[in-house]
Amino acid sequence: MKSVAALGVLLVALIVLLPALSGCQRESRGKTLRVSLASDIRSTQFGVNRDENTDTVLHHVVEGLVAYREDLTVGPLLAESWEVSEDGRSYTFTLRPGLRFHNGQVVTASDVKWSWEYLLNPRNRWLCRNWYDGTGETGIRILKIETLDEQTVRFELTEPNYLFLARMAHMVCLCGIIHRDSLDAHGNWIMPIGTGPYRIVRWNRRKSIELERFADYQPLPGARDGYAGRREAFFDRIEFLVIPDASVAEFALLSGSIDIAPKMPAEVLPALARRKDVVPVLQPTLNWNVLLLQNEDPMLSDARMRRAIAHAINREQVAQNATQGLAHANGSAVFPGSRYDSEFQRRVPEYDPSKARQLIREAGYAGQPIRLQVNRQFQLDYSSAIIVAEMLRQIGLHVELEVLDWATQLKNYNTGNYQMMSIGFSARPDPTLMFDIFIGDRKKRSNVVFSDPAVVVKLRRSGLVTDPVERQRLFDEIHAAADADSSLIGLFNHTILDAVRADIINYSSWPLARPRFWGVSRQMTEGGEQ
Amino acid sequence: MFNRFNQRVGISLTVFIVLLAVIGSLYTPYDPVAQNLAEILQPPSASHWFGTDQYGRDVFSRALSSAGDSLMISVLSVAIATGLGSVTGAVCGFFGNWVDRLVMMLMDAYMAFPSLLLALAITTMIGPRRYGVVIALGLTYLPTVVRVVRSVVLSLREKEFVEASYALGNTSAYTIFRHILPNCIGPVLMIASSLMATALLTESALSFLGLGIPPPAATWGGMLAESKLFVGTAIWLAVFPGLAIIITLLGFNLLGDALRDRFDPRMNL
Amino acid sequence: MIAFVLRRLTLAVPSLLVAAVTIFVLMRVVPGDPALLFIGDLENQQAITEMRERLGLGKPLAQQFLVWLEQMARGDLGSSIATGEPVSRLLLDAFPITAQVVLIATAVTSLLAIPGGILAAWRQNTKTDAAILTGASLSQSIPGFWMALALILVFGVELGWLPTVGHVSFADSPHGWLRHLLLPVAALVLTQISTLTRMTRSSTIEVLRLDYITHARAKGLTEAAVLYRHALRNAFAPVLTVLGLMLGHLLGGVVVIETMFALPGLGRLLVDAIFQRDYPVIQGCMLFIAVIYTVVNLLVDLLYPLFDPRVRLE
Amino acid sequence: MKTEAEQTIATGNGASVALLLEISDLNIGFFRRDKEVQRVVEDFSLSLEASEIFAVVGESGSGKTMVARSILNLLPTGARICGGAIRLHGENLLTASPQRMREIRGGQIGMVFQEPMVTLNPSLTIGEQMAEGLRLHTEMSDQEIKEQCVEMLRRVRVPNAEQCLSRYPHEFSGGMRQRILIASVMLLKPKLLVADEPTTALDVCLQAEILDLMVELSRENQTSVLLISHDLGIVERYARRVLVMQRGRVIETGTIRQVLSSPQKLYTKTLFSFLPRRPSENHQTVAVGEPLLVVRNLRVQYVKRFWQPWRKPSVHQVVRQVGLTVRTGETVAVVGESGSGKTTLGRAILRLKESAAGEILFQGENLLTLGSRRMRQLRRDLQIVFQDPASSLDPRMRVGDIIGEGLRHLNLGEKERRERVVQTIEEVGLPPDDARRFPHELSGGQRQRVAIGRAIITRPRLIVADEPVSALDVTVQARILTLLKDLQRNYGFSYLFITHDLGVVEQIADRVIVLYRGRILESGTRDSIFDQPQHPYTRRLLKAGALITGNDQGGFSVSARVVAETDAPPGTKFFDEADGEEPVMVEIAPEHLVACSSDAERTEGMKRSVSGGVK
Repeated sequence: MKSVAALGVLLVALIVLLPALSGCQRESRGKTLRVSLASDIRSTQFGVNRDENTDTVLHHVVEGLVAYREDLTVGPLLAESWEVSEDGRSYTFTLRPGLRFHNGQVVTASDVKWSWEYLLNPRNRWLCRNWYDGTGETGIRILKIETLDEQTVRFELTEPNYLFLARMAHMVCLCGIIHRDSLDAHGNWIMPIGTGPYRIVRWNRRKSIELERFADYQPLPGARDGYAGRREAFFDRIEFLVIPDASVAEFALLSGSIDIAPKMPAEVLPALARRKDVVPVLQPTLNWNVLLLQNEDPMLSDARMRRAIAHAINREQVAQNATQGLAHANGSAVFPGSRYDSEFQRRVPEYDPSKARQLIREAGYAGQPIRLQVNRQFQLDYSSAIIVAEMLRQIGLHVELEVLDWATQLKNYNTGNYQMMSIGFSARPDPTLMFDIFIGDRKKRSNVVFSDPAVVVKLRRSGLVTDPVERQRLFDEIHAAADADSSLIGLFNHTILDAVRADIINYSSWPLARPRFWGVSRQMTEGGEQ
Repeated sequence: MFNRFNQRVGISLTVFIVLLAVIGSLYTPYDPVAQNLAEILQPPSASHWFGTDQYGRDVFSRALSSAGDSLMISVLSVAIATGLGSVTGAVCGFFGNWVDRLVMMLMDAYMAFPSLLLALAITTMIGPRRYGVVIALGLTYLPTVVRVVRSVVLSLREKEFVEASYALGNTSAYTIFRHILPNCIGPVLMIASSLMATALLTESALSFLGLGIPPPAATWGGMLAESKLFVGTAIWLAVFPGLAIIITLLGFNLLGDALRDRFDPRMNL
Repeated sequence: MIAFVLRRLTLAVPSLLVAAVTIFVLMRVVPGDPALLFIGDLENQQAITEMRERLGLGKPLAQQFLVWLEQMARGDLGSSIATGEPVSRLLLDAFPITAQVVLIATAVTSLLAIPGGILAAWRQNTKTDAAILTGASLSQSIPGFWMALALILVFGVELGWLPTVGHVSFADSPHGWLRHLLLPVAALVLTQISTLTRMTRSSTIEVLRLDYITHARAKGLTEAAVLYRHALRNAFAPVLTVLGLMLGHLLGGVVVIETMFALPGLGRLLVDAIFQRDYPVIQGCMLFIAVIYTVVNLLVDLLYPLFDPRVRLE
Repeated sequence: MKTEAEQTIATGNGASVALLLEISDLNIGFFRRDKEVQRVVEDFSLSLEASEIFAVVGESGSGKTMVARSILNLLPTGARICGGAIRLHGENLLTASPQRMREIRGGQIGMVFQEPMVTLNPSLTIGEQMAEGLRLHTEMSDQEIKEQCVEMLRRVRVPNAEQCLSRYPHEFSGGMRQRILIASVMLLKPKLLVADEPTTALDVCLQAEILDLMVELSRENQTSVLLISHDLGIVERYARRVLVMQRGRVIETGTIRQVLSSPQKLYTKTLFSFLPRRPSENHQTVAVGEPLLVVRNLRVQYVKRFWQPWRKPSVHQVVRQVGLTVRTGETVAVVGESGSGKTTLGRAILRLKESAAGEILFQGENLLTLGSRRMRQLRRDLQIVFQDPASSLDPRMRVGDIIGEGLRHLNLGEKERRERVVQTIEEVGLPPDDARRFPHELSGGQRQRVAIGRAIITRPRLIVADEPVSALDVTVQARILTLLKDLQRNYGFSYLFITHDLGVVEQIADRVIVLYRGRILESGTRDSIFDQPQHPYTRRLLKAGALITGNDQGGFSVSARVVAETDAPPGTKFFDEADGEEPVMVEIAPEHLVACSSDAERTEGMKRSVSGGVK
């Protein structure tokens, strides 16, 4: 039979081919860094159509005037230095000399002015415009931007604001300085012509993004430091491969298809630890997992119920078990060990099941079901919910887990449509911004859980004042009030796990948990380090 | 002879699994949802036959107690599909008028989507509640059942015993219920058993995509999907639910084969 | 034949329209808000409102549907909310990847399953038959992602022979293309092979019972000639139908395989779009899948008379 | 007797003829898991001379087909030869290598099967299938092969032989396919032709043509024929010697004349005596009752609609302007070939099929205009027995329930109902225990009894019997016919008996209606139709069947019917469809009507007694 013969030929061909195929090495492996990316970038238009992945890639391409350091202070990037006027209303930035765009043009003060005006133009739909034009809640309004000379540019605000630089350096809203030629003649976006150590050379949608080293890049002196500091590119190319599933990324790393798999779930840590050819890179971050309680729910509006839940949860245990022992409990929006950490911030309801039982008895709880919403897209939200649910069951609460897809949960989060919710907040570099996530005027924002007007006023004030002592006092008071209310139960800060092949050197993470691939290189088996 | 052997294996496996489900609903060595954070990821041992998972839950107890949920999903979803589908298919096939054409057009449109994608869309809509998955799978398999029953009825309709029934003065409704539907039981059982296998597979694929039924209820598919992060370190988390699925599917498939041999050697799906 | 094609296409239109309405309504009933998802952690309520307006999400459902329908009539599937890419472009990028995997896998499956099925039928009720059937039952009983996982672990991680993720286009490197496709194709073959083997087996058994097979033997033909010339062609017609249905469905996306091997195919495009509530992409994808299914089945119907001359295209 | 290759036997003529095929002590059994479960052929012996036509006769299950297949070693799976020898020219085929066996198949021994519809491969062209054998057994070039095929097709009178080669089997009718099959087998000039019921599936007129052709060809090529058949008429006409089989054993063998005229064994006698023929006792030719059913101008048609809205639906007339009368207590037979519309007519009368026009008066009520409720009430008086008892009985119901189902619409108590069922089961000759069995547990004849029981339980006035015995063996057939007759005698209902079998008609009918392509060509009493057939079609039909008569020694003789030519009534000619004119029924004798059309050549004045419709 002919088909049988054909089959035979095919099998033989496969057997002959397979070793041949596997014996072959990737040509340009040494000079290319391959990194997994959980989803494709949204666009190359930072701040307009973006998500975390998009930011991660574009921070290699486009740079702002300032950026966060690893100690969460703001450091210079394109700016060499800046001065704040006496009244705190004007900021004057001096650019580093000799900087060039990817197209070879020199970076001047007028490029800065042009870029900012482009971003602030409503026509261009920059999502962070309301941070700077007075329409948002930040209280910042840029009155004007003027160039003083080739190297100097001045921003004038309507009123002083402590958070202006913090906003400007905020990684989710990259205030990138780009060349005019990023746009076409009609003002439509083509591709960012930035100043970063890499530039985009190829974007295979939903598959990969390839960056190429920018030869004329002028790194800052010193060491790598957060998004600021020395950004020196050692790899000729970086290839971001879109790998949506974490375990698939894990296998890709183990099989050597990729070099770095950032943000792996903690569950794979034991598997990584067992292998010699991969190294886990661990980094505590500001990302914060919490439990939200809807205080407008008939049952949970009773503060005793919320308090009972707070007492029923062994936060340290949750932190340990949800993260394979990587994280520790944190009940406060202030990051432990950060500048505004204090003894007061560490105060949370102690784990006390008997007290919890007593409280729910007092509140007259009679076994009504309580639904705990969670998703499966974010592994930590899910595993903490599983553990929390079991702890609450221990004190006699009838908790039902409601596993939604992320889109649905986000919608519910935003409209307040839930009883309990396990959710994680991404890092905000300043405590004011962190508290701001869940404290505010509910009439304006339906996703906040705590709206005591006095506390809201304190929070607003904490963003305006510049005195650290005063800010510390405000943060302590806010935390105490929020904690007493117990509508939000802070669980822990993530420890991020980036999995890295052993031959990659000098890769590290930082508290804001954005992977950076400058300063990273490969240990070469022959020919030494590049 | 081989078929008879297969038939026996299929029936015994199915009975075995159903027994497991019954036992699992009555008794498990440990509370399947109770977490013991002091004993996480223990390999199989005398006290934990199948080891423990990342929350220190006993995998054997979980596998045993999920038998019920796993089977419930397959059985209920297939029950929905066959229940609705048989009546729709019978009515369409028997009368073959504009209702038939309309329904078949709908079913054609429906059939155009791969079942996993359809189940996924419906699950997203209903939300991954326990019955959400059941309804999604049930609706997904509806067109298959409708088509099979319709074609069976189409051929039954031409049989002389249907004419004989009319000749005796029986009404259409009586004829459908007394003569047509009882003769559909065989093919429907046959397709039901193969759909139950498919349902179990689709459920595990849905779990894999993060849309399985929510805890504390657990299915083997869900356990398997959750285990994929541990394949490097705690392989027992994957092996036991995986084996359970394979055994059940083998049982269902062989049972389906037996029914096929018994009722209609020509029908293949 | 042209008349037949035209007729089939005309008949497909109402079905597709029904599919379109269903998809549209289904997706809009799903809770979730694309604007919220896309603006996400920026907390910019004003931008969210603006975006909703721009996407027309505030309008009544019927009106949104009409807008979409009118767009489609112009051949415009709209643009992705997530990336702003035209949906047609996304489809054209994603489909070839799915198609490559599926077509190669289907070809390999057929090459293995059809001779296997015929062999089992010819040796019905022998050990060969039992072995083939048992193999088929087993492969049918293993969840797809589990099969893929096993392949990845063995060939990718342990042996390190083959890459486990991604896709390389043939034009870039034929060699890389093949290497990247081997595992996904193998996984798909293993999950699909049983259906086809069983189908071929039972349809061949049926044909072998018929008088013309005895007649062919009575002419003095060898067994191979009897099987190849007389049995295969007749047994293949029903197999072709199953093959068509299978292909039609697989081409619509092999989500699990695409996920396990990080292939940016059609299934993954749709799943991601569903998770992101990217309505235009969901609608475009679903409709595209329905069209593919229709076209594949039309092709099967056109091929059918080659194997069964009794069937006429009417 | 069973040794050397060149052994000869003395024949009737005293000449010595070489033995072609010799089967000795052949045993065939069915095996399951290497264990014999049933012996289907036992100690079978047969010897066949060159150029001889030899017939094997037997009822279904007698093992005759097994013997035929074993010669080519083509037994179905599970069946195995477990003893004996089959020698072709002295060479034992049972020990031949597969290679040698393939040379013999087709080349030395050809085989023709029963069902022409499934013996040709539907996916290969006629040419490919015919050439296959030649390519295998000869060394002809493709061109020669083609020429040979065309010539052979011409020889079997297939029109357009050349184009035929590139066409597919489904494009031909059953008769044509059988011709093609014979052509492709005889093309190889085999020494032996095994013909297993070669014409059973064909219409009666075609049977003779095909067999004549087959015999002609085998004479030309000096091929011996082993003819397997259940039809004595055929056997008598073509074979010289015959062998009677029952349950795997040889009952009797000898020359056909011997066996027929003086059968030795009881089984042979019973078999022959059960062949349908005209009852010898004086039959009452005209029924006495009142008209029970009167059908006028009934028309049934199939309408095929097209998907294009602008195309007119095509209409196919199945029953055209048929009129007939059935009187109480009378049996009216409707005879016709397949496709004549006789089955449709039966169903239309019971309103199981839609009629397009006409009226059906049952006891004065027009069934076609009745409401569905009244129609359902009337159905207890109108019953039907179908051809295939396997498909007419619901496989999921027990026999008792099937028989009793008709009682649902009668006002009977539970007890009466049960009694009636028991009584009916007894009446149709089934043991009472059968009430609890399922149809598939019964034999064909038993099933037909159940079907008859279901029909008679409501004591109907009219039973439409649609080929009720044609799927049954001769002996069973005779018993069922007797049962039907007995029941009629007891309950006095009328039969509308639909059949293609003239023997059955002759045996059971009071009056006969000849149907051809949806039209009645002739109708009359049984005797007048059989003794004075008028229409050429009726005559052709009668000539094709054999006439069986008993002799004094308890034996039988089979002869062809002698049918005299007759002229059409003056002024008319017998209706012929080709004339394109609608027929009129002309009464040429009391109750005897023939379809005629006017003959313009004859004078107007001679037109006589032309009346439309029946009676």
